[in-house]
Amino acid sequence: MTEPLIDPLVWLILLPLAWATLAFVLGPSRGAWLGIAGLAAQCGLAFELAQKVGAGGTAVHAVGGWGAPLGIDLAVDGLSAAMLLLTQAVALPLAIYARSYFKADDSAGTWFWPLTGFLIAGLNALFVSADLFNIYVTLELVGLAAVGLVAAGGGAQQVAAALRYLFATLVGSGAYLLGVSLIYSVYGTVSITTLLPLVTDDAPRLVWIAGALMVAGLMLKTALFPFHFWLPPAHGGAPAPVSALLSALVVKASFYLILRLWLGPLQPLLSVFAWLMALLGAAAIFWGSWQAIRAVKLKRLIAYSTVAQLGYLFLIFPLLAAPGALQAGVMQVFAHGLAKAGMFAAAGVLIKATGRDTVAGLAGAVERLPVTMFAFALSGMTLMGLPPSSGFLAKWQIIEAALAQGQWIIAVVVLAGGLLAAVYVFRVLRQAFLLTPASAAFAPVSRTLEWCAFALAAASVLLGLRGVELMQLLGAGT
Amino acid sequence: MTLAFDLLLALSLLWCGWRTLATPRLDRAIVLFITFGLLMTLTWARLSAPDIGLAEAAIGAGLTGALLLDAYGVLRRRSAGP
Amino acid sequence: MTTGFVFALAGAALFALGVAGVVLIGHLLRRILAFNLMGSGACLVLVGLAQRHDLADPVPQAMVLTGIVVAVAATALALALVRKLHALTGQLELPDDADD
Amino acid sequence: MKRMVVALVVTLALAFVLLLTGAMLELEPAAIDLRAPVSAHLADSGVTHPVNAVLLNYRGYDTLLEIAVLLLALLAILAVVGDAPASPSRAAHPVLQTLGRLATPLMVVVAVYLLWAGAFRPGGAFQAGAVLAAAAVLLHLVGLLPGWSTPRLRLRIGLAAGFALFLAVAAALLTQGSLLQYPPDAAGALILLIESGLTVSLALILAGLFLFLAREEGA
Repeated sequence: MTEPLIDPLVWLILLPLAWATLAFVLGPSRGAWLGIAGLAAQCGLAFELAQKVGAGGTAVHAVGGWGAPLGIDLAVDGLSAAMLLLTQAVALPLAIYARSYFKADDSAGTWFWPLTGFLIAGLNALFVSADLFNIYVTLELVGLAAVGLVAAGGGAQQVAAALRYLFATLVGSGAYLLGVSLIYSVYGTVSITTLLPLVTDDAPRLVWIAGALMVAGLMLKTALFPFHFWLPPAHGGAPAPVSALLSALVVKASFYLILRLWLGPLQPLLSVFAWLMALLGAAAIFWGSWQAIRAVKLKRLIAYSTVAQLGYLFLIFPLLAAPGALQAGVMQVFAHGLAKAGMFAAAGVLIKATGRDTVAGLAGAVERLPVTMFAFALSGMTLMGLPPSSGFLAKWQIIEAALAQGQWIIAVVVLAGGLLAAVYVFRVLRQAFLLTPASAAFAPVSRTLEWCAFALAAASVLLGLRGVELMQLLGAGT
Repeated sequence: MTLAFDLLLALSLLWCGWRTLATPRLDRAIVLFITFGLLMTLTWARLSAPDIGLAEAAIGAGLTGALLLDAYGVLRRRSAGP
Repeated sequence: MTTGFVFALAGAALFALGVAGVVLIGHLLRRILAFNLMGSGACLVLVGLAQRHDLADPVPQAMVLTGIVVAVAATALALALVRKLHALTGQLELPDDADD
Repeated sequence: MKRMVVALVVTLALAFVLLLTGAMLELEPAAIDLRAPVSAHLADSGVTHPVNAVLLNYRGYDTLLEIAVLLLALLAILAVVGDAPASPSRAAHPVLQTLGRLATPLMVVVAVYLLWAGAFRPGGAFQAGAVLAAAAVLLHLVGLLPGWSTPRLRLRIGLAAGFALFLAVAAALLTQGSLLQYPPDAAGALILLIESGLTVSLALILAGLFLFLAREEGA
């Protein structure tokens, strides 16, 4: 039993809410240090919580002291502790990056800090919530913050991308809300823990519809093919630190929820859809990779790569009977989260230096910005799944789980996806290795930006060597 | 008798919602939407939820309606202007 | 047929109408209206179905109050974006995704 | 092509409604009835009106996050519209202005009543804040209150104060054992404190949703 006053679980929600509000009141432009200090503290809290969960199973906090089903429970198991860890670990370097990225007079930069604070608070609250309706509120918190970040200070294209994203995310949470309404009407509660023993495979048809609505809404928010249409303009058009946050963390939140429902109360119902999910995942891998291979703009390429990499997450659903599949999925969440944050951060440096967002403009980048290109290559290694990166570990585990259950077709998809990823990553690298053309002018770029990108990319590779700890954490309390 | 009233109210809600989306003129659509909000207020009263009724009237119909009308006015002025 | 049930049915229809509207309508202001219809529909299902025996239930009522506030927040943000888009481009529909 | 898409979506929507209706008709009584615990703990909740007991006590955490959503939406709007000068409000007919001047104090009285009434009957911070916001919008429409430009420190404090107060109380109550755990004998007073703060900030935020937009942006 922890002293409630210092319960890390609660402070992971309160702290970002507090610094976001403070950043707004003190003037949005003064938020940088508040945000960085807050995120550093949150990193410590997330580590503490992960250790606690790793040692003792789960942590539960009954808000208001009522306990479910009357009150709202917050609960942390290995899966949510891992997601919290990833969120803080990705957000802190990106915050340091963002402080150098936005110039003092950049209107997008002034609003970045309060909006990011609310975004992180929403994500943390989502990962620890054990109440379906409360999760709806956190989904809206995350969604509106993300839309605000995409639109902030932007031109027509960014505003249009933000609107597209807003409608997608609102329809997604609307479908989720209707699903929650139906669940409440059947069982009289929205607490996940209370629902767990109540939902059986002979549940009334209404529960099936509810499950389908909730998962469909969340798929729209995760941008699973064919619901990916909103992602490339939003992630490709936003400022680099925002793209990194959105690709690394925000789309993972709705995936986490699908997984939570799938492994939790809706397990008896959803398993029939497992192959549909895997099919869409495979389609996402091929379609996203193909678009990335054809993309003209650098950030578009990376955004389409996100569409493809999200596909892997859905390949695990038919395999979930084996314990390795869940671990593979979470490892992929980590691998892609760190690598994609690093890659967007590197792309931000390249765009600042070359002054334009095209793959063609990268000629000479290796010579002028070796650290950044090295970061890009390391991230690319993780995305392709080369050893010893965490991406390799994730893909290898999926293949292993697939072969163990005789589903070789999934293994083939994973291998093919890795090859396609190699094509678009090498397309960028090849261009960057070209000699600097005489006409090219590289603007000087802050070292902080380069090293933040490098740190994230390196972490995505090094995690492959320390995967065991993560697996142990996942094993706790699930 | 109350059932008849409820059915009538439910049908008016649907009709109003449908016309909001289908009517060709935007200003009419917004007025229909505000009417829809007022019908919703009545509905919440029928569902013995006066709290929601108050909130719907003030926020749903009132504030949202004002926001929509203001946006409509600005967009029209801008399109008509120089 | 109880009052709650009648309005739950109406809510289901409104939700479907709203989703169809958001998907099919290009005009952004009308899309916002459609989104609001969808939200109202979900709220009606929540309260109506929970009160299908015509006994007031405060829990879904409180949830709907939350839902209404969230909906107005989303609507205001959407309107701000639409007005900005119109100021920048003069358009009231989303342009085709530029570089695909 | 377009026609086919319309036909497909409409068919799907109709099928969905039919499916849902059919499933609704099969409903049996819910496994859990929360009405009993809601009323059983009403005496300890600090208010006697069940909906507000759920909203501010049992599920007060939802409400805390919901205020965060509202504040966040306002921030996002400010981030979108950027720095534009406030438009002067157009002066309306003097009769309307007089009406506006007369209506405002009346609406303030109504708001205070709603706030106070929330403890034991329909009403509360949301409704009170919405009425105050409506008063501000009305004043703007008759030309007595200009649209707002980028908020200064004082206004920013006002916008955030309600949420900050709620957050601070929620955190302070951790000493009681968990987040937002009101001690039964102080619950009424604490809820009233939170609601008073929320009323002011909600009024400013809801009015802000309107008044920050009520200017010619960009162009």
